Order: sequence, then C-alpha cells, then structure tokens
Amino acid sequence: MPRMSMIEAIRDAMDVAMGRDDDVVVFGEDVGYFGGVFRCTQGLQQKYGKHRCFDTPISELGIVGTAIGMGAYGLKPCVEVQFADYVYPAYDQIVSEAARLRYRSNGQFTCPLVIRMPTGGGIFGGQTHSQSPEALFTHVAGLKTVVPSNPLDAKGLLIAAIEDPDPVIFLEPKRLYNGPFDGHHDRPVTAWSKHPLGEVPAGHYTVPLGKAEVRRAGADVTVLAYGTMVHVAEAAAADTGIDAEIVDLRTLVPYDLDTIAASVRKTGRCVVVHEATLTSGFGAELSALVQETCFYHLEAPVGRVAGWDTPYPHAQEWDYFPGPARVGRALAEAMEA
Amino acid sequence: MPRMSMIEAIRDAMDVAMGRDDDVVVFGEDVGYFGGVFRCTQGLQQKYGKHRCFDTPISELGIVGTAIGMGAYGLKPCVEVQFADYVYPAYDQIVSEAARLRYRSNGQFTCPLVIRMPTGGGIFGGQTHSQSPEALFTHVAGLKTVVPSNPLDAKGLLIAAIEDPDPVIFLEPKRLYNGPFDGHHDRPVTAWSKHPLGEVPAGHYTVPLGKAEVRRAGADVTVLAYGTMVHVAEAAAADTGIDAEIVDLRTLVPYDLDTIAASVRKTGRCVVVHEATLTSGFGAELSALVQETCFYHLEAPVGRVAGWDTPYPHAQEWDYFPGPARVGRALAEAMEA
Amino acid sequence: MTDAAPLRFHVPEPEFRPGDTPDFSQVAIPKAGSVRRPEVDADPEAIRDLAFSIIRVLNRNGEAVGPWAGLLSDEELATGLRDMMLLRTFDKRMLMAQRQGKTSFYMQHMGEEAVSAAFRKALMPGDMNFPTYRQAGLLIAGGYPMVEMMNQIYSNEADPLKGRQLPVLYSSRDYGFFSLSGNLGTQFVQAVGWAMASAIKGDSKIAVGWIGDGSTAESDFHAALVFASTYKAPVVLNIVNNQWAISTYQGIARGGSGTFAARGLGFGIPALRVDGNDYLAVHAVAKWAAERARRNLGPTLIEHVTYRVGAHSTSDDPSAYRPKAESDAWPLGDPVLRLKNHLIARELWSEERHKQAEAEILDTVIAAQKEAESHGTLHSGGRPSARDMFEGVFAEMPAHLRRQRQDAGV
Amino acid sequence: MTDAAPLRFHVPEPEFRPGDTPDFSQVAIPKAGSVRRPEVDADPEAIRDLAFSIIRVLNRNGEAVGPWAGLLSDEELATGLRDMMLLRTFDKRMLMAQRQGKTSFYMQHMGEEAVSAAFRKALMPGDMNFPTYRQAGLLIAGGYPMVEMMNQIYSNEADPLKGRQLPVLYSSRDYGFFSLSGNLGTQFVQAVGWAMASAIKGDSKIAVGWIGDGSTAESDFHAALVFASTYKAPVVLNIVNNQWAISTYQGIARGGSGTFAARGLGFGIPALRVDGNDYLAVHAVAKWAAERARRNLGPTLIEHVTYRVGAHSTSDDPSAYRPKAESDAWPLGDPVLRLKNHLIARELWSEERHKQAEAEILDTVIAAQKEAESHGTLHSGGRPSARDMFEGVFAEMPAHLRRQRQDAGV
Ligand SMILES: Cc1ncc(C[n+]2csc(CCOP(=O)(O)OP(=O)(O)O)c2C)c(N)n1
Ligand SMILES: Cc1ncc(C[n+]2csc(CCOP(=O)(O)OP(=O)(O)O)c2C)c(N)n1
Ligand SMILES: [Mg+2]
Ligand SMILES: [Mg+2]
Repeated sequence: MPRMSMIEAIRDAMDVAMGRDDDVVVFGEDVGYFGGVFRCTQGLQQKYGKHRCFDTPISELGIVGTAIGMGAYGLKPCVEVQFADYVYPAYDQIVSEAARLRYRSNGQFTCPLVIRMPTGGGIFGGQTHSQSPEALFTHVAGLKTVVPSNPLDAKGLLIAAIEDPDPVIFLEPKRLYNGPFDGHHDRPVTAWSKHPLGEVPAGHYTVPLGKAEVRRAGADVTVLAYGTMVHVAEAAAADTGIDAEIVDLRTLVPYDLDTIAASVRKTGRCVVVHEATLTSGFGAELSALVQETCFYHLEAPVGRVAGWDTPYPHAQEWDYFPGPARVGRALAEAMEA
Repeated sequence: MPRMSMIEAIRDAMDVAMGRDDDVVVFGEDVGYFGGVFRCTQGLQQKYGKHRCFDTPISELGIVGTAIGMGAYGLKPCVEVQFADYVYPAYDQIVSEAARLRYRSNGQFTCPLVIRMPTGGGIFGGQTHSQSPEALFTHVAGLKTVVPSNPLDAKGLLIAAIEDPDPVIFLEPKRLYNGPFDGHHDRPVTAWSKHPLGEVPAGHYTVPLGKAEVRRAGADVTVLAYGTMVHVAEAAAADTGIDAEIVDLRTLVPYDLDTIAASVRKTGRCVVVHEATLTSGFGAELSALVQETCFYHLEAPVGRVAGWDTPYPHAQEWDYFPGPARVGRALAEAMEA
Repeated sequence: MTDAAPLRFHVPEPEFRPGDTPDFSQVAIPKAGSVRRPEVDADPEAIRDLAFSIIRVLNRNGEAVGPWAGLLSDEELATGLRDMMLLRTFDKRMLMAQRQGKTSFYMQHMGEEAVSAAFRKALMPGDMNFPTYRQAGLLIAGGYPMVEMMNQIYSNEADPLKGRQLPVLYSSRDYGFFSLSGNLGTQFVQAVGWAMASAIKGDSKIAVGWIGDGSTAESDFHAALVFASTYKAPVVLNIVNNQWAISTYQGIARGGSGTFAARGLGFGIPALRVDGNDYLAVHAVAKWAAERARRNLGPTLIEHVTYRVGAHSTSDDPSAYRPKAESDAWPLGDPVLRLKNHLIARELWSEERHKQAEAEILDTVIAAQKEAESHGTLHSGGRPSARDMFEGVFAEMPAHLRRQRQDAGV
Repeated sequence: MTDAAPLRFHVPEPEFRPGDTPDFSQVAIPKAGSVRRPEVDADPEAIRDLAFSIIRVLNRNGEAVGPWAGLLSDEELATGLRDMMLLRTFDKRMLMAQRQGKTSFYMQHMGEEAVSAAFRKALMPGDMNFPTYRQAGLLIAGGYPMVEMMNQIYSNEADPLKGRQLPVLYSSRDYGFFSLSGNLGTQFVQAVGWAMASAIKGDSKIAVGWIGDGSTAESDFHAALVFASTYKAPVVLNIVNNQWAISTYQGIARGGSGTFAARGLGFGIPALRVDGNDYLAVHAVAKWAAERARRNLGPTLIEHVTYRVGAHSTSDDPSAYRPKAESDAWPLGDPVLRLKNHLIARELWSEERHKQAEAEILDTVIAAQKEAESHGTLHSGGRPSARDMFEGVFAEMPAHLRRQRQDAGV
C-alpha cells in the first residue's frame, strides 16, 4: 500500500475526485501554479488545467462566494482557505448562504461545496496561524464539519466531502501534515511513513461522514477527541497508564452519538479534548450530549481539556497547547472522582 | 419613576452616555436622521449633532472597522447592526480585531466598542430577522456578550457596556422591545408600562456586566435563561406549577458561575433555555459548566430547550420558537428524572 | 504648509428633507437619444463617459430616438407594457393583502418596474439572475406563474418554498431566478461564480447580478468586481440606483464619486448608466451587455437610474425622512406611463385599451389571488407543516435532526 | 446577434515563470520629472491621468528633477539613506537570526525600503499609521528603538508585546504605529475610522493606511474606500504594489484594470502612482497627500510601484514561481543605490563614506542585537511568562480566566 503524508493524502483525494468528475474544481490563494503554501494542491493545475485548478485574488469572501455560485451552476468546488484563521471574511457567505441555500430554495439550488482549511496550533504560528474555529461552524445548521487525524482518514473523508451534496467545512490539523504529533514537542518528530495510518490505498475510497472511530479501546475512561488531540490523548494514556478508550470523532456535525454513548456507557467516565478555546467550544456540546445521554452511567463529571480562553500566543505556545500532561491530569481526575 | 419600553430605555442609555462623555459616538445604518429602524437612536442626532450620531453606508464591516479605528483613537463608539442576522460581514473585524486588540498590543491600543444588535425571533421575520447568534461571540476570547431581558436592565447594562473599556456585543431581544413576551403568542400583548421592570430610573446608573439575577426564586429546578426566554420560563413555571428558580444570566460572558452554581446546588435540577439553534449553542456551555461544578448535586440530567437545528423558518415560527409548552415539558422531565 | 484649521467631519445630506419642496431642476438629464452606442468590444477607457451620462431612448413626446432605439417589435413593446402593469397590479394587491394580515411583509416595485421587466427580455433560456427583492419583474416578465409567487408570499400549503422564507424572497431555478437571500449583497459575487462556472464548462449561458445602490457598500460588491475583472466572467452586473436605501439617500453609499457606475471603471469594467424608467433604454443596454458577456468580452456594470416611489417595505414610512412630493418631482417620470405614451404615440395603443387592459389585468391578478388564497394565507387555511421545517437542511436528514423532529412530535 | 462560440475561462498569468528570461522593456516607465504636480485641491477627475502614470524624481544620472523635486534638505537626504541602510541591515541580521532558530519567522523589506522610510518623513507627531508587516521603515525612520523590535521578534522577556504576537507584528502607539494584525486588510478601514475620529474631535492629526497589492482584493479595502469617500476622512491610503502577493502576481488582484491606483477613481478619490523605489518621489507624494488630508480635502490613494526582491517570508521560496533574475530585470532599480547615487551626484556622499556607513550601521545593529539577545531568544534565555499569556484579554481578568490561570498553575 502506498505510504503518504497527510499532505499527500489530501492531494491524492483531490486528484482522485477531479479525475472521476469533471465538475470538481479546486481554487484558492496560491493553490494554482504554486500548489498551495502547504503544497496540498501541487501538480493539480498541471494535470487538470488552469480552468480546473487556479489561483484567486486574496478574498476569502470572493473564494467562497464564487464557489457558491459555481455550486448553484452544478460544479463541485473544493476550495482552500489558506489558514482557518482567515476564514472570517467568508463567514457571511458560509453561514448566510452556503448553509441555507438548499433549505431556503427548497432544494432548487444546492451547495455541494468543500472548504478546506489548515487548522490548529503547534507550529509557532501565533494568533493568526493557530486557531481552531470549528465551533463557529458546528453551531450553524446546514453545515457539516470534518476534522481528520491521519492520512488514511483524510483522504477518505475528503473524497466523501467532495462527493457530499452539501457544504462541508474540512479542517486539516496542520501540525499533522507531515507526521503524527502527540504534543511531546520536545521529542523528535516521526513521519507518517512510519505510522500505520500513513498507509493509504491508491484510488477511490471514502470514509463516511458522521462516523466516529474508536482509535484505542479501553475500559477506564472515554476520551472524545479529534484532529491532533487524538494523538495527544494516545500519549496521555500511554504516559499515565490509564486505560482510556479514545474516540476519534472525525466528523463533528453530524456527530456519531451512538459510538460516543456506547463508549461512555461502558467506561462511565469521559474527558473531552480540543485545542480551541474552552468557553463555548465544541467540547461544551460534547459534554452536554454525554451527560444528556449517559447521565445515569456517569461516575464522574465529564471533564474538558481545551485551549485557554485567550488569543493563541506565540512564545507561550506550549503553555497554551493542551498537551499530554494536561490531558493526563484530566484523565487522572476523572478516575479519582 | 419614569416608565419606559425597552426601546426607550436603550435610547435613554445612549442619551445619558452621550451627555456625560463627548467621546461617545453612535452610528450605523439608518440610525442618524431617521433614528434607526426600531427607533432606538431617535432624537440623538438632533440633540448631539451629525458628528456624534450619523448614518453609514450599508457595510457592517465598515461600521465595525471604522469603530475599531475610532476606539483606537480614543472615542467610545456605540454602533448598531440593524439585525444580528447581518453581523457576519463584520465578523472578521470583531473576532480578529476588536477582540484581540488589547491583547496583541499589550494594552497600547484598546477597543472600547459596543455593538448593539436586535436579536431573536417572534416577529415573523424569517431566516434573516430572527437569529440568535450569541454563541458565535461567546466562543471568542476578548469579547463580552450581553442580552438584557427588560428595560431596567437594558438601560443599566447598556450604560455599563458603553463605559466598559473592552468590546461588548449587546444583543437586544427585538420581541421584547415594546413589551414582555412569554411565548403565548396567541394572547394579547401587554406593554412594558404595565410591568414592574418597565420602571426605569432617570439619569445615570449601571447594571454591572457579569452578574446574573434570580428573576424568580424557586425550590424545584433551576432554569438558566436570558432575553426573551426569561419570560417564557416564567410562563412555563406558571403554566406547570413547577416551582422553578429562574436565573436571568444578563451577561453570557463573563458568566456568573457563582449565582448559577448556588441555584443548581439548591435545586439539584437544571434546565437551560435559549432561542438559538441547539447544537453548539451557549446552552451547551451552560450545561457543561453546571455538570462540572454541580455534578454531585444533580438529580437529573441538565436539560436543554432551544431552537431546532434548522434555519429559522417563516411560516412555522411557533413550531420553531421554544415556547412555554416546550419549556414546561422540559421542567416536568427534569422533575420526573 | 499645514493648515492650522481643525479638521472637520463631513456627513453627506440629501438636498431635501420632510417639509422641503423638492426641486430636481439642477439634475443634469441628457436628452433622449443623445448618448452614443459604442461597439460591444470598445475599450472601457474609451467609453468612460458612459458611466457619467444617462442612456435614454424615450423622449418627452413618447418617441424612441437615438442609436439605442429600434430593438423591440410592436408586440414586444405591448408585452412590456403589460408586464409592468401586471407587476404594479400585483404589488397593489399584495400590499393590500399584507395590510389585511394575510402575510407578514411585502416589498413593492412602484416606479422601478421597467428595470427588471425590460432586462428580462434581453436574456436567453438558461441564463441565471441573482436578484434582490426588488426585481420580481424578472419573474413576471419571464412568465413565472403569479399564483406561485402569491403562494410564497402567503406561506401557504402550496408555497414552493414550504413556508421557510420571508415573503417575496422567491426562488425559481427553472425561470432563471436564483434563491433570494435576506442578506444584502451576497448574491452579487455568487453571480460572478455562476458565470465563471459557465465559462469553465465552455457553456454559453450568462449570469446577471443585481444589487441596490445602498448595498454597493457591502463587501460582496467588491469581491464581485474583483473576481469578474480578473476572470473576465460572462456576467452583467446591475446596480439599481433608486435613490434611497431605507432612510438613507444614495449619497451615503456613493460618497465622493459622481455615480455608482464609476465604481466599475476602477476595475477596467465597462460601465454604463441608463434611464431605469425607460423600458426601451434598459432593454437596449441589457442586450448590449449580454452580448459582451456571450462574446467572451467579459463583465459589464450597469447603473439603472430610477426612483423608489413607495416605502422601502411594509415596515417603513418614508414620510419620516423625505418629502412626500419627492417622487412627483423626480425627473425621469413613470415607466408605465412613458411606455404607454410611446405606444400611443405610435398608435399601437390608446387610453381606452389601456383602461381595458388595466381591468383585465386586475381580473387576472385577482383570479390568481383567489387561487392562492384557496391554499391558505399566513394565519389561516392550509399551511406548510412543521415537518417541512425539518426537511431540506441537508440532502439526508442526520440523526440529531431526526431526534429533534421526534421531540417536536411532528 | 449572439455568438455561437462557447465561453472561455480566463486566468491571468504573469509574463515570466521559472526558466523564462524576464524582460520588462515593454513596461512603460515615464521619465523622471515628467509628471506634473497639481494643486492639492485639484478636482480628482482633472488629475485622473496620475493614476495611470508614475511620479518619479530621481533620473538615471542620480539627479532630482521635475516639479516633485526639491523638498528635502541635504541632511534629510542623508538621513533617508541611513534609514534605508539600517532597515536593510536589520533585515539581514534578523533573517540570519531566524535561520539560526532564534525566532520562528521573519519578513524582510528588500527593494521596498524607500516606501515606508520616505513616507514616514512626511508625517507629523501624533499622526497614526495602520501598517502591514512590510513597513518597518516607519519605525526605523521614526526613531523607534531597534532593540525593541528585536525583543518583539525574539519574543523574549523584554518583548513589549509579552510574547503574544508573531515576530514582526509590532505595535507602538507612541511612534504612530498601529498594532499589526496577521489578518490582511483589516487595518485599512480602521485607518479611516481613526481619521474620522480625528475629524469628529476637530483635531489636526491624520491617519495613514497601508495595504499590499494582493490584499486590495479583501473586503476591508472596499469598506475603507467607501467610508473615506463618504466622510472625506483625513487619511492617506497607500497601496504597496510590490508585484507579488505570495506566489500570485499582481495581475490576479488587479484584473482588468490598468493599475491599482485606478480603484480610487471609482470613488472620486484622487489617486496617484509613484515610483516606490525613489525616496524623493515617495516623500513628495506623501507630503502632497498629507497636506490634502490636513486641509480637509479628504482622502488620497497612492499606489507605490516597487518590487519584492526577497521571499515573501521565511516560509516562502520564490524560485518555485518566478525567475530568479526577475528582480534584477525590474526596471525601477534599488532604492538604496538610487538615493546613494543621488547623494554622490550632489557630492554629499562618496563610495568610501558609504562603506564606512555600512560598517557603522552593521555595528549598531549588532549591538542592538546583542542587547536584545541578552533578554533571550525564542527558545532560550529570558522569555515572557505563562502568566503573561492570561493577562490583557480584558482590562480586568474575569473569573473564568482566573480559574484557568490557576488550573495552569502559573
Ligand atoms: C447585510 C444586511 N445589512 C442590512 C440589511 C437591512 N436592509 C434591508 S434593505 C436595506 C436597504 C437597501 O438599500 P438598497 O441597496 O438601495 O436597495 P433598495 O431597497 O433601495 O432596492 C437595508 C439596510 C440587510 N438586509 N442585510
Ligand atoms: C485574511 C488573510 N488571508 C490570507 C492571508 C495569508 N497571506 C499572508 S501574506 C499574503 C500575501 C499578501 O500579498 P500583498 O498584499 O501583495 O502583500 P506583500 O506581502 O506583497 O507585501 C497572504 C495571502 C492572511 N494573512 N490574511
Ligand atoms: Mg436603493
Ligand atoms: Mg504584494
């Protein structure tokens, strides 16, 4: 099986989708000739032509707004916002337009749009290259929100997202692009080529939207995580020796309540983890859902580990980033409670 | 004591603030000559001049963006976004700029800005005159978010917001502008002049940001609500006869955890209510907070009643709006659990 | 070198406010027929004067004159008149229905009927409009059934949008009318995207964007011009300058620029101003711009100069911010009257036939209204179900929404 | 009348890509001194040609010629040269520091030094710049201590921004330098708001907005022009056209318009293009525009024509998208060399003094660097505390943040 980094897997997903369907077009800032600042679209313009993969002016509003028009025409745009931190200029088009087009037109017009964005911290990117804005999308009816944690999923989820008839926010944890990252920033980085989830089948396959995956089975406590935090949670389990069951949500909305509830009912304890700021983060929804569905199984309060409620700092990156030590403490607390 | 509608109270707050401080300026779409589509700024241009209260082009980005520049200069802008549904074009300026200016400049530049917006449903306004986007602000570090439920609070909170040195999102439940609304849409409307909270002191006073108020003391179950839903909760308590303790949050961030926790520890049960869509709404944060702080006092899962996860419909307004019947059912469920 | 004088804050003001006597005699209105008609492939720089003039065809005597005249047959002209009369009657009836509580809200076109009704006739099947709420003439002139519009306005059981949308926020893919948004401006850049898609596919269909004078201040306007300019998108971008936003006159959005059309010049986009109350002029300019788009010559920006005679919407009362007589003083006249006079001048029409047509049209509209009302109105009779409210958020209903529908008991 | 040919999708391309031999001989560069200098209160329409030309002062022989020359004293010119040399040396050292891992990121100014260094000299105390990341010349020429800049770049214990910001995202209220954002464009409309505030208060200070060619596509650019135009704000709006965004050449943002300056014309805002590699020209145009603002004549849009010689940032490799030799072929030369030659031509300077100055400047920068490094660099030595991370989100720390700080154990 080919081994791919997450960048290669994402590129391959677009390649496969463009190869199968002429209506798939890819565009964004620097994605055409250059192939994207993270090189996720490298080679696509050469292969499919400038009319299927092209550079745009620096206007996230324009990128998403024109993509919505293209979707209404019948194309399937898969656009890149250079960093998730730069999605806000397009927020109105996403929330007021993409998310509601099918509903408000009673299906006459639809919006089969994918918005890819690098998300999350861990690269000393400061306030504007580190944010995790997923909760600003999960609150919006009509959007699906996906966060892969590895190359295998990334490719399958991205193909599924492109084939999905509705708008999908596709957040790519940039700290995972070149290798898994478990939050031990002081240890050498290993590449995806050494990781089983870096084995990525060639050609077409999908990972269905809305299905979580148990990444590590465990008896003691359920960890709900996605993206980079899946790896951090694994490290925390290893570091603490706590037998955590780690659920990789993969899709935040629609969420996979069956998998979540089954795990928590089994373990009786739950810790939710994300990089985004704590207050009103998606972790709040998960915590609320868990206690609504598993109240009588819970032996401890649902814990949350998240980014602090501050802008993402530069120098204090590792004080901010919810690493394995913090997650480990939360697991221990859940066990003690 | 003068009796005022919520519109009058809000107008009076701006009048008082402008009268005391020359640096307070008020602007937005139609707010100058005309006095705002809801008439909240009526008379201010006449009284304070065109340079202190003026009309703007239809650009929410421009309104908030220029206001941030004015705040950096040293003014205290209090701007209106015509409906909260139209705030998204300004979202980038709010999230990336207003919320982070103090932090990123280490206090060299600050953003003493108030953004007033009519929020919520109940007026057959359809998708774009009915939204409750508070959770899109509560997740953003650096913003305060306020939702008054009556004229007395509205005036005091708005003066406090204008005097606050940081950006405040001030959401005005438009269904409450002219009178309390308890969700019984089929009953005649009473005016604020008949309600004790329509008694509004003249002149300057503040209601502190970050302090909740117990609107109705009760022993059975705590209801956490804000804005219109405070009145709906009161109706639900009356309709069901359940002795609910109704906490009017008034400020969502910073939230008043002491008041919340004290009430839930007393009642052992909690229902959270808001108009906004359920998933990832601010109710999720409240539910998470309650179970984190009161886990061992809870006798039933924290319930949530909220808008459905659909765009706000026109014809089905009363199927969508979380009225007293739905809140009452949730209270009953909390009691049965 | 610097002036010691303190800075001053400048806020533009309309010339006339309630109580003033409006007088537009200073407004320069070029004579009908006086503005040249360049080739469609003219260099934008060479025709920049057209962004500061007004293309007009119908003169005071009801004659069609000049290089932009002569495109429409007698029958097409008669149809145009009928379309505008239909729209005006439709508006009247729906305004009344709103006042009777049969719906929550309405927005009329009074004075602006020619803009959308005439433009529509320059389009081909498959072209797509991205309209605002004040271009229902696109539907009427495109033959969309009035009863469907009414069903939408009434949010009744036959509402094609299932009660989900505010009245007048129509949608009809089949009639080239993109789903209306309540958010100003968003459609303008979407139109450009649709046009780009058509070009990407080597198709021949073009897109048409619509925006109000006030809404040109929104960001989407800029993005539309940037993308249209860069990719030479086959799109016609229309600004309907009806002199007012809500209470705000056009000078607040326009600022120091002479016209809205001038905005296009900063992007190398040919820009024309047209008499929006002149059915023939609008149609001729629309044809010209549509041909440019179809011939791969790229976008055109058109400013339609017109006047919003009625209130902004049923929630508005213009007497609070402008003189009552302002619309009478407005120098471009009534589009219906002007086309009527043209037809009479050409002896294709008469006062009697007009009266007769008015009566017939009223009957038609009333008949449609009766039919629509048989399906219910907002607060009585047949209505969309609460179940409909949960449908169509996604192609397939996700589990959490199914649970919510169940909770709702519907 | 319609053409049966299918539509085509047009994507602009730069003339030269890696492997090509760049040749800019077709680019029209007006002779130095050839563009007139209008009165500051000239009608924007009457000077629209200035948006399509390039104002230049220094000719090939190093002489200052034409109506825009003669504003700077010998001493000011020497200072100008020193400022630019300082900036260039600063850049070199910080680039090296970044490569040595002493910080995470850096952005240099190579080739664009004149733009911000010269502009700064046209401002008065109290005026406020709203810059992008490529105008550190405003700080250098304004006398801001280099060591403070370095402390910020190193995120060390003396960092005035407490480690919170990415390197080069400076902030200095006292030096008229608004807090830099990592989000492109946002500052442009804020500059207009600041200027409006100054006018509202009857103050005399003006604001200066800065934006890159690529970033003019952002919505903030439009909002800035709309509000500046409407309220005649006392603001100078600068577009730094350095030919490239990241990998995207300026034609992608500019589209069908001849220049970026032309954008201003659509708003009735006077627009000028200036040779951004000509210290004297930038300064003269800046003075002209600042005087307009101070005299209540409203905003001016300036396009600075320059070239980004270096990589976009330390994360970028331009050899992947443009010919290596392109910067050499760029016809406007090196701003440092051109001012140096001017001073030499006027016998105010010599090669020897230049070498000497280079050495002195390098010493100064190294001394500052040593001092800064004594306070730490990103990964070693003194650093801002984790406690600092929790401060300053609000004026007063709310309870939930206090709890979080406690959780963090700091
Ligand atoms: C984003 C947004 N902001 C504000 C509004 C409220 N609003 C509705 S119509 C209107 C005026 C629009 O004026 P104009 O663009 O001139 O269109 P007209 O009504 O004159 O056709 C305003 C401010 C809105 N619908 N959307
Ligand atoms: C809103 C936003 N979108 C995208 C980016 C990523 N980005 C950073 S710099 C840059 C290019 C800017 O080009 P230009 O405006 O020409 O400025 P220059 O770097 O040439 O000075 C891009 C796309 C960003 N910082 N902010
Ligand atoms: Mg208008
Ligand atoms: Mg550039």
